[in-house]
Amino acid sequence: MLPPIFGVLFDGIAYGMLLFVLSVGLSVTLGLMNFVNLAHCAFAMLGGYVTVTLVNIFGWPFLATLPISFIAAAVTSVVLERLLYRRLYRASDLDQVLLTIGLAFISVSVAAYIFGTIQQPIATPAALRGSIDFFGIGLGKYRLFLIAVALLVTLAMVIGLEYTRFGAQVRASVDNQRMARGLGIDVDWTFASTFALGSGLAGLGGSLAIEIVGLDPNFSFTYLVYVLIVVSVGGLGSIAGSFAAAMLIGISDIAGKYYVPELGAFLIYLVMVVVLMWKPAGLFGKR
Amino acid sequence: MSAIDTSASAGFALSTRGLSRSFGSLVVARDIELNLPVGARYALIGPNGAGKTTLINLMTGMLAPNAGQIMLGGQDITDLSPQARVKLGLARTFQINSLFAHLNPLEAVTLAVCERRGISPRFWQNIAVNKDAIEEAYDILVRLKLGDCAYQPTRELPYGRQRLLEIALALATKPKVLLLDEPAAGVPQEESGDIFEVVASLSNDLTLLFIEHDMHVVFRFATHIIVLVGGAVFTEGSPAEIAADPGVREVYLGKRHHG
Amino acid sequence: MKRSIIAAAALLAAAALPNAAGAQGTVKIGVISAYSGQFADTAAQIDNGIKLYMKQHGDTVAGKKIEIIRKDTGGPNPDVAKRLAQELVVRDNVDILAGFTLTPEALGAASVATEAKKLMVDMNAATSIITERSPYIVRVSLTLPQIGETAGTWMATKGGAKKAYTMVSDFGPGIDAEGAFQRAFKAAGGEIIGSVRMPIANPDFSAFIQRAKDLNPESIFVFVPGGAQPAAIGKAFAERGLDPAKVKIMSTGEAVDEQAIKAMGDVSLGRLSAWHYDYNLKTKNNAAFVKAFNDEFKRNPDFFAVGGYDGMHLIYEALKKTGGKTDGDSLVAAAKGMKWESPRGPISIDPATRDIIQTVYIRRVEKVGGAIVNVDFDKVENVKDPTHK
Amino acid sequence: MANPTPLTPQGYLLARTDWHPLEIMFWLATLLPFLVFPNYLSLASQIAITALFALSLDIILGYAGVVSLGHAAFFGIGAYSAGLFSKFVWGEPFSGLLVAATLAGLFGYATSFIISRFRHLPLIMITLGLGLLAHEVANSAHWLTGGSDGFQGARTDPVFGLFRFDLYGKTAYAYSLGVLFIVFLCARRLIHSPFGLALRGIRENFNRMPAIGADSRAHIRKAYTIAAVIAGICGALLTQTTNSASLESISFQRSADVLVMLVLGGAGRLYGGLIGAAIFMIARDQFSGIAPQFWYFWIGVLLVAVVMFLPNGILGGLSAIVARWRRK
Repeated sequence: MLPPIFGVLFDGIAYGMLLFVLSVGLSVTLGLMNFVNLAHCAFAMLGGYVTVTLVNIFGWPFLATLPISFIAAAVTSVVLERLLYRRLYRASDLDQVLLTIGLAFISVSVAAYIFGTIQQPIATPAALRGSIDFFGIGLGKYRLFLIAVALLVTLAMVIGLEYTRFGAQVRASVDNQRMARGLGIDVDWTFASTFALGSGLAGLGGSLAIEIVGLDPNFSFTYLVYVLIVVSVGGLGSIAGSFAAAMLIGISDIAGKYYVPELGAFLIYLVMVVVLMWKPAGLFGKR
Repeated sequence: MSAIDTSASAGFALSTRGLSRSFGSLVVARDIELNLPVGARYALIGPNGAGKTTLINLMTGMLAPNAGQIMLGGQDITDLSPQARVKLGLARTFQINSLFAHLNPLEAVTLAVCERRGISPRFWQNIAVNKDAIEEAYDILVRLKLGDCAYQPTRELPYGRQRLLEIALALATKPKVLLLDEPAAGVPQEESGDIFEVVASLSNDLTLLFIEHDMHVVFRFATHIIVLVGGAVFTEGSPAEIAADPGVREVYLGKRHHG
Repeated sequence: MKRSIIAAAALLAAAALPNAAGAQGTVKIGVISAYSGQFADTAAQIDNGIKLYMKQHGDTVAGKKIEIIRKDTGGPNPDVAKRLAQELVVRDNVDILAGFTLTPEALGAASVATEAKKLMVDMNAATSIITERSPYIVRVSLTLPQIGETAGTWMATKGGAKKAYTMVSDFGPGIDAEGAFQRAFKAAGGEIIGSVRMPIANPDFSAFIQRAKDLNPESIFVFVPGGAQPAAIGKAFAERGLDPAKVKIMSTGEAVDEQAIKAMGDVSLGRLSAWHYDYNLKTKNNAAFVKAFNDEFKRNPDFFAVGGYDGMHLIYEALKKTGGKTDGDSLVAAAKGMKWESPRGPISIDPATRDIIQTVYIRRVEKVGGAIVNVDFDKVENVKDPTHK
Repeated sequence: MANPTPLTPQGYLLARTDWHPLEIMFWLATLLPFLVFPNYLSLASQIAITALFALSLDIILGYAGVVSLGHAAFFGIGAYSAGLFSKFVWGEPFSGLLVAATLAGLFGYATSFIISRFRHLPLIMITLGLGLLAHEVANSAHWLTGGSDGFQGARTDPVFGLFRFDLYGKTAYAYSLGVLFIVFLCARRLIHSPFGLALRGIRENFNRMPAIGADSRAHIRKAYTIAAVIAGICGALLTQTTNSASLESISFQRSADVLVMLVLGGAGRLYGGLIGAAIFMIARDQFSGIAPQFWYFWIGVLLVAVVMFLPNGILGGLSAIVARWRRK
């Protein structure tokens, strides 16, 4: 028999994994384009609403909606990237912050207009409900699924960025834009497709999140804070950093609540400030 | 190579001891030993990528050395912050203009004068009451032939004027040693003379080290030339000695077209 | 230039001045709620209740036309609520203040009600102290001690649990509920073996639940605000292996509201709660109310909606009694002791405290014909707030 | 901008501190609500407070280039300390302002040592983190602040012992406007001081400052402390004029809103924050009257439009138009 804290830790890890899927896209786009996208969670919310609509209105199975939410978020993001974001790549942090906060505001209102302010319920497939007994602690099946998806995403991203031609182009563009252009890499295209990838992952994260944290029009802002914490603690542009930070936040949140509940939600902010004091560029940051 | 007694650094305005810096395996400064006597007019030359600007960055504290020391008037300043070095009298200009785009020259130079005089923390005082500081700033501008555009925003000034403002900002700190990083970079040939006229007219107490590519200018204004190659001092000597040095011809003068 | 600015200002002023002409024949009700932000759905449901009542009973009462002016606080902002109340009184000349999604809003506006002598109808905010803050406040919703005490007494007696653990959100309503449950549970012979107050913004509950489980309680009392948390904590109970069949999980109504149990699914079965309203309640008026509500808004009413609905009933009946007189003293006098049959059953306004007296139902989550609903199986009638002196 | 009569350099700088007729008109216009909008005085009072808050952000953002997403921390500290002071010591408003300003300033000074180490994105993140931390502290100190139920028990005495805070908000507006004007005068002096010039230098070219011997971090620490003091005064004003304080006063929402207002009006222009705050608050008041649920939609659209078409805010756009018109 394992002591109960292991069960709690497992939950924390699964929660961290969810944060990772939600935030890794932002981390990559920030690192690549140096663009502060505070509307990132609006894409996550979009993914969430796509899933909810397909499941509850069109009767799709939950799993089948996941790729759709990825695509929907990715496509929407490319449209916005071409129309708005692109013009601000060279603008100040402040302008980027303001534009994207504006988009996040709009997303909240639009979601409230279309779907109402109500909390969206979702039925996950029976196979993902309940828990498995593992040496006396219950491991939630959905959380196991979450961990599996997050690991797959990590694997796919590492392989994609390390071993493919696209990955090489992305890395070259991150290292030195001017040189990448000189080598004939279409940096604009690389940016747009990376942006789509990052937002698509956010959309996927939004769909996955409904079961754990629910979905309402305020999602754009509620989870933005957590995502920003993960990204800044992990270091911009670092997949490993986001992964480590998401785990750190997930586990310290859980462990803090278990051992010192009085500290409440305090702990993760404290972790963030301490990490940034120690390493301003984040755990795995280069700059 | 001329032998220099490195033990007596106290007599020099600025000197370095074994100054080294590398980025990974790339060595940008290797064991650099320099001595600038008071009132000297030294030129620092070398091919592109020789580490000239890096050396200025090391001396002014914008880049930390891996090893070595920097002495200003005999005082070890290696661990001081850039602004503390400026306060002790070590100023520089930048190869690429680093100005205050939306301030006008009068404001920019007054800012530098206020910093030197220690009045910039005064948040309760109207700046205009500091008559001495403002007039000092204006005098510097007039001396650098910028008096007629003192009230024009910096970003609207012609490029040559902006290069002069670079020097004016450095002079406002009342330096003992001034490091000029290609003061005439990017300025048309006919205007670069003006800039060096100004440089030449600076007080004789001021110790000068300038980076310059134009050999005519170097030979005209420098009393001493240091040749830097691959992050190390290749040779140094009087203009005549350098001009006659076949090694310098080979590594530097021969391929001067980089510009 | 200057002249044109003054002219423009004068024009604006003319547009902004209260419409004095129509004031004679209208009663203006200023509704202050958190229409935007995290609590937007609460405000929307209260508003639906108000709209339905006005649709059913017409917008004229005692010869006067009812006009609603809505103001958004954006969340628990007492300063905004106070300003909006002031503006409603001085700018829009409202006769009655109503709404109040959240306690801070009600507390912020209370002093305005006192100073302006206006009836203030609390349609939701549930912290006990609210009605004590102004003699012009009447509450038609609920108070958390009302629910908490009933739950505590029931659990220690009919519920048969002797050891309980309490988990509440760390803010006024949660602390109110915690205090009332613990007092009543101990008074009825039970023992509180532990308690935890959880941060209000809290996405993951498993650590708190594990703490509770470590102590092996017979019953757990839960209070979390409505929204995303009820479903999250419900699922976390199941994942940490707390089976409602073995440990009696008692809560207030928010934790097992319609969306929450829908999202939880079967793991919610067996959850207990003490509450004053549910769309599944079998009272005299409820079926018709639920049907009308569904026809109008395509969703089920909840306790927010019924708060708005009953609040309007109180205003209409009070106006009828005063014959259209709208001063606060007459309206409060008319409201005191008022009794009526609400969709939630018989309710009345305590003449001493101006607070609601109502039946509290004990419910269990069950599957009825394939749908998961709260089924009431016990009740305590005429429950007052136990904390008012 | 060519001057027909040649000025001495000192005369030139002195002339720049002169009051422009538009400025005088602006301040005269702030008196209009008493006459023209007597029913809007409590809104006007909150606009004045918010405008002052935007002004305090302008000092660090518009003049020193320090972007903060956690400025509400100081507003909240001021709000709560004024409330606590009035509850436990006495209700005289001016001493309350002083206490709030001092406490907010102390916290500002302490955190300025952290802030001044960062620039750009890490700075945005660290200010966000500190702001959230402050919010969480206020939330968990339920016994002191009332947590999310809001602070209870603030009582403010009449101003000068004579003017009670009335239902119409007459006293509240006069008091807030008075404080706004006095602090504005100080801020105006500050930006025309040697220190203000140094701040503009930091904004224009942070990297050049050390090369002219300036200790930018010391300047930023001082500016941050001053901004915190002003923000604390704003918080105290809100508490005193409404006799309430809440977590909202220290929330991320408030930090974000004030940033939006400042940029909307135009940062680094002293009046930008004031005008931005007025437009934002009036728009909110009007939109939330029409469709309360969706007013943030319009704010969002406005933001996107400002960033895309008016990069220097409304005042920046206006002055560009005026400049173009003059050139013709």
